[in-house]
Amino acid sequence: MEPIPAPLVDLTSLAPVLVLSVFTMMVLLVDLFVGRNKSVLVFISLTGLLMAAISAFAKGAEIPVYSFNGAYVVDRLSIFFTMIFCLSSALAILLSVEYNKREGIRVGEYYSLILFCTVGMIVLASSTDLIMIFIGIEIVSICLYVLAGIRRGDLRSNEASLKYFLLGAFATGFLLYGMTLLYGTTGSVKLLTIAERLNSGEVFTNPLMLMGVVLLVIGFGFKVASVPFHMWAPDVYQGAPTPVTAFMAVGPKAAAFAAFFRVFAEGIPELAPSWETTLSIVAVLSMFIGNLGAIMQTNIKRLLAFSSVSHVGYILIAVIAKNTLGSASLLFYMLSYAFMIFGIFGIVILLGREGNENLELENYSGLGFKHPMLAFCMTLFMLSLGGLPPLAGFVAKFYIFQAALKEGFLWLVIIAVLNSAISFYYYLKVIVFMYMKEPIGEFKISLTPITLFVVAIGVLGTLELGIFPGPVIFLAQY
Amino acid sequence: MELLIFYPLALVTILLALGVVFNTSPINSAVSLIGMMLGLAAVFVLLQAHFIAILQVIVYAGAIMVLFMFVIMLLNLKAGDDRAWKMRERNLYLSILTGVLILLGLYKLTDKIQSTEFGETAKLPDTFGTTIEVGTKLFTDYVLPFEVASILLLAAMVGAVVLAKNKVD
Amino acid sequence: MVPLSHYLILSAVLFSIGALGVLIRRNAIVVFMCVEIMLNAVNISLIAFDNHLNQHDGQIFSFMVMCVAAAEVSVGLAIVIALFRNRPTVNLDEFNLMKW
Amino acid sequence: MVNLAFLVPLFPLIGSIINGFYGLKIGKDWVSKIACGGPILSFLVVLCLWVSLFFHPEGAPYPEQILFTWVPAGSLQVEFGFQVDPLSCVMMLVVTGVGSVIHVFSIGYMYEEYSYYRYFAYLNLFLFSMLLLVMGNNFLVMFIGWEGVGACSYFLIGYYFEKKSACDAATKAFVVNRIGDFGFLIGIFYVFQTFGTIDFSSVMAAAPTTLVYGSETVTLLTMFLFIGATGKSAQIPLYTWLPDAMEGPTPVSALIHAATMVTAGVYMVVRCNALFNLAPLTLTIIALVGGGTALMAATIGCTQWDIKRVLADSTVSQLGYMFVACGVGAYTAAIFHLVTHAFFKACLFLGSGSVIHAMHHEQDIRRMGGLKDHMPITYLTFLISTIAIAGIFPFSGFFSKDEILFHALMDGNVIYWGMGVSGAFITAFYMFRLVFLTFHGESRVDPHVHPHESPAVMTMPLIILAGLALGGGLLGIPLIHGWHILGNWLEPVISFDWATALHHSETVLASHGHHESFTELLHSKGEHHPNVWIELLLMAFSVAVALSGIYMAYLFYRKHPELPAKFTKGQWGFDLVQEKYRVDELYDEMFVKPTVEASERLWKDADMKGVDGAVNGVAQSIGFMSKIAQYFQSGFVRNYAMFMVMGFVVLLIII
Repeated sequence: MEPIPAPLVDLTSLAPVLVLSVFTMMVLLVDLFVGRNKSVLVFISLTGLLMAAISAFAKGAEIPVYSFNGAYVVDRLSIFFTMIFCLSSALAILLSVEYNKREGIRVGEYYSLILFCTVGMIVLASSTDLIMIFIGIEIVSICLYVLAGIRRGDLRSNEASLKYFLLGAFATGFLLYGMTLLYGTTGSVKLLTIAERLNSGEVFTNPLMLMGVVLLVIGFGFKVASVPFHMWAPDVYQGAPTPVTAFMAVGPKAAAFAAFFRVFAEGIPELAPSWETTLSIVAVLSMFIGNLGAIMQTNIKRLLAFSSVSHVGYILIAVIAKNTLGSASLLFYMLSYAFMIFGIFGIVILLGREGNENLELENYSGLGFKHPMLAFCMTLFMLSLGGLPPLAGFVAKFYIFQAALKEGFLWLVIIAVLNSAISFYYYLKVIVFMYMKEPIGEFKISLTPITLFVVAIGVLGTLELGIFPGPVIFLAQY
Repeated sequence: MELLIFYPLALVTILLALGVVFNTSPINSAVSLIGMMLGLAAVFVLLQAHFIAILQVIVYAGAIMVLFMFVIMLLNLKAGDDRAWKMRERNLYLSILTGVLILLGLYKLTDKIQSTEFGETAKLPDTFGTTIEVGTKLFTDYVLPFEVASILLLAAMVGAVVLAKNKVD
Repeated sequence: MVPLSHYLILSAVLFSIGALGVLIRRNAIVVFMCVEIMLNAVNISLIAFDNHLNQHDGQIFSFMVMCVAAAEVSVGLAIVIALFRNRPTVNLDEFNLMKW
Repeated sequence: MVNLAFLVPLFPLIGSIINGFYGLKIGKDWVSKIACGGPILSFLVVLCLWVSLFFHPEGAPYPEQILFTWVPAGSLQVEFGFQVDPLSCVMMLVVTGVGSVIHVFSIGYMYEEYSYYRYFAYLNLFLFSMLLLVMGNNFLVMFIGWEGVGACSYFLIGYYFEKKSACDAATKAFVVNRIGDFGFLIGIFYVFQTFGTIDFSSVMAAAPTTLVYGSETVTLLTMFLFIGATGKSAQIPLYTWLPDAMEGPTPVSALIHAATMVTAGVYMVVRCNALFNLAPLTLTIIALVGGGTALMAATIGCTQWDIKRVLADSTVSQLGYMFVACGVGAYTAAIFHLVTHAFFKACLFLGSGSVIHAMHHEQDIRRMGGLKDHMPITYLTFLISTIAIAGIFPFSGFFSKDEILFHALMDGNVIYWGMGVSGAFITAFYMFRLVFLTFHGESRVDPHVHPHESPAVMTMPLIILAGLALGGGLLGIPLIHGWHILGNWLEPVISFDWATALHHSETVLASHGHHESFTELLHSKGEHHPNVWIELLLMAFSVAVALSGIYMAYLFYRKHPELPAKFTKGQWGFDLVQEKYRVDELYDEMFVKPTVEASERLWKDADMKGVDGAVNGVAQSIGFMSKIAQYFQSGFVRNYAMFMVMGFVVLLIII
């Protein structure tokens, strides 16, 4: 029997994944030896994330580089997304430090799970192979199932975890079926080969393939929480620990969008006439249902969950636009969204105290007088989410609309702009509570420094990306 | 000839799958699932995927289902004394809706499958689906997913331990 | 020789049965099992396509699916156990704290 | 010199930041110094810029100061830059000048407020945004200011947040403004689609050779822009927020809801005149909307009893006049009226503020009267401004309004003119009604209140503004050629190359097989020297109309005070007008309630009546579809799964 030839392994392409994996194992191991004080784990995790972010540039300037027979790629999209993931994970870890202490989450594996999740996200954003994308999604999802339920004594956290898990597994089935049909009808699992075969017209009108596309829309639609596959989002967001909610709303969502974009815009752009309609419907529904749902909410986490559904609608427009501007705007949107969301959740965490998280909007009444700075930051984030210039949210939206207009989707843009007008209705509600209501009860806020630091980063990012978006846009477009 | 094996096999797997869904006893459901998986292993053999067929028996029917059984036993769930094991309560509209949805989906799927032209089936070499073939592929072209899967399993293990371990220090 | 479409239809039927189970069962563990049926159903398709195309990609894929299934089951059952500690039931209808 | 332009918005911004964050620590005196220092310094810089424009070589492009590249998005380059040309210079002068005066007034008016610093922080921030709006060299910078003024206006209307009405008014203003902004944003995208750039100078230069006269593109584009203008400038159908906005402090009403922000729409239309010129349909709509608003708001003004509401309605109505001017292509007249209106309306609002201050926050004119002896300065300045708004020679309002009416008749048609003239009559009537009821006659003041003249810090601004209201008309004396200072000044910005544009349109249309000749149109757009006598006649007529309006007010409210009650009692028409034509209620029924209700039904009621009921067999079957809707977000996993499958099936059917 002949020996198996040595596979072609390109370790430099994998650098961020490898670095981060090593650090993750390190966190796992060190956790065994440290006692109740987990700050050394935080330190190791942050170092790992930083190193991973740096090592994302290991390939130098000669991108895009395909390796592993076209299963893995280092390109503009993957490098930038790696940065977003490292940033969001780092912010999530920073948010957790004081929150975990307060809420009594004392498992060291918490940090390693976030890092595992980050590894999965990087894999997901860099894969150009259906198998790899599938595994990447699963790594991310499994870590999130556990993270959502990490407050084991809290029934809400358990419930969130269970709901997320069941629906996630269900959606995985659909996603897998979709990938299978795509594989079967094109004969390849590599996105590049699929695109090539579609381009040559061999398998164009295969009805089964269109079916596969719909199934993919469901699978990815679930992961990014778009209507009608969004139902889990409010419940899970509400039940999960707040830093995990923030993390879920940014990192994994960005990763899912990366894969979404890769599969649809790079793998099967030839099928655009059929999936454009489908995705447009999903996007429009997401915007409307997300906004309508948010109006009624009184819990800030649920409100943000619905608002994130509507944001998914906007971001889907970038996928529909499927041009380079679209990918760049996707990157920009996710980055600015990360700053806003982590800033908001930082404030949400600051407002809570042991045993009472103060998540109702009423708890924000009068914040503007007691803590003007915090209220000001919150106002900034809310206005930015609504898309008020010159804040990050506006530039991001503008950029996406630009990409869509280039492809002639004026009607989608009109609906999106209309929706962003509606969305102010509930973003303003938060501001009204902060500035225009008498406080109920007393604020017992301990302004813990690390969380404040995250809020400050959020503010700086929101302002920077709004006023001087130039460098970042340049990076995103390359 | 193969059709003669296929049809009964398909029938049995479908019946066993229905058994999983409609059985009110947890142990019976699990046993039906094991049976269904063994049936699928046979289908894989029919498709000349010998390696996967073996895996199906070892991993699915062996490992995964044992886990299911273990948890059912651990939680000491019995049929009858817990409403959970029943199907959801009767609600005419919902039942009709569910049925219609599933049938519609199934109809569409089969319709698409039947209206698709697949072309000629390739002539399979004798070595198709053997451990050597699949293994070679796995360790050359697909070495990356293979390795990344280890992260997946590790993460799952850590997660399961975190959630299920008895007491956090 | 069994035609490809027969395998695909078998796969579709099993997939639908799995989905039906998810929709109508209220026991968390049985719902897991139904999800497993769905994954298994997809495996049939994968391998049937492989057989049809004379490739091994699908088998690798189904190998990975098994891997994922194992990981999911372990986490899922751990979640159920964690839940069971707080509230001794696996009835999905009783987990309804968060809504609207 | 133009390199100083960035200082203009910078000063108020700094003031806003200092006051916003350190206002409580530095004490009220420093707050007021910083707050007023910003606008005044800006005003001085603007003066320098203005002077420098005199030395600008004729025909050369106007200087722009590019601060940095804002959005370098491949094909779309957006620079963050400021434009200093005659039009923006006029606006800057008005904004910083009137703004400074109002800031000074606010020191006196707001001194007793606890969150004094907050007020000035917002007010400075508003000025900053307004200056961005005015000075921006492209649509996007203007849009920043556009949104910024909306947000500041929101915060300032809601300044007295203890009052629920103030909060509601603030939210209403913001949401209605957002609807307009939505149109504006789409318009901007459309501009970019069409021109590939959003720089004002390049777009306006390219317009004549890019667009086809009266084509669908330009009509749609300008319509979207105009929707934006209706939102900000309170025109039909989006005007309802402005009267409610009077819940804010009175100086805010003077600055934001009279002199500056609400004129942004007019400014934008004038700024984009090259686009609007090519869209005759849009211009017609603008003129009709403007005329309609002018009339409607004026009638509402006759029936209100709140001193500020009357002024607010008159603002809406005067803005309508400006849009009439835009609609007939008399952009100079629009800007002229904008400027004079800023003077006299700011003076009126501040005067009303002085009265309210003296009356200890009494705003109902039925409980005033006879105030002229108690507060002579306020009375005099108020009277001057009222005469100005009524359009009596030689006050400023006379010149600007008359110019609009003249152009409405000459370039438009008799309908616009008729609307304008009847509006002018009603304006004179209700403004003097206000004066008579407030300052003349028997005192109906609550005996516990002792009205007194305001301190100098409040009367000085009144005097300055009244002086401007008196003399502002000198900017444009229409009869004597070369004396229309404002017209000559603005000439470079609003001149439009009709020959090129129409020629281009002809060629494009011809290439599509439509042979249309615009020669006649071109001819009509040429220089025409109207007869001086016609102009004089019109002037005399409008003065007569105004005088008769005043006389009628005199009859009704001085001579025979019992008359109005006789006329209005039981008249359904009067009730309708007094209730502001019930437009608010209509909007509420049509848009607000359905949205909220839909949201409520889909999410809130779902479980209460729906799922639980359905599961327990209690609920009656209330229709298949509504039940499906109730499964929304019920908290049950399997229902969520069901929705996923449903989505799947629906998508399958679609594809």
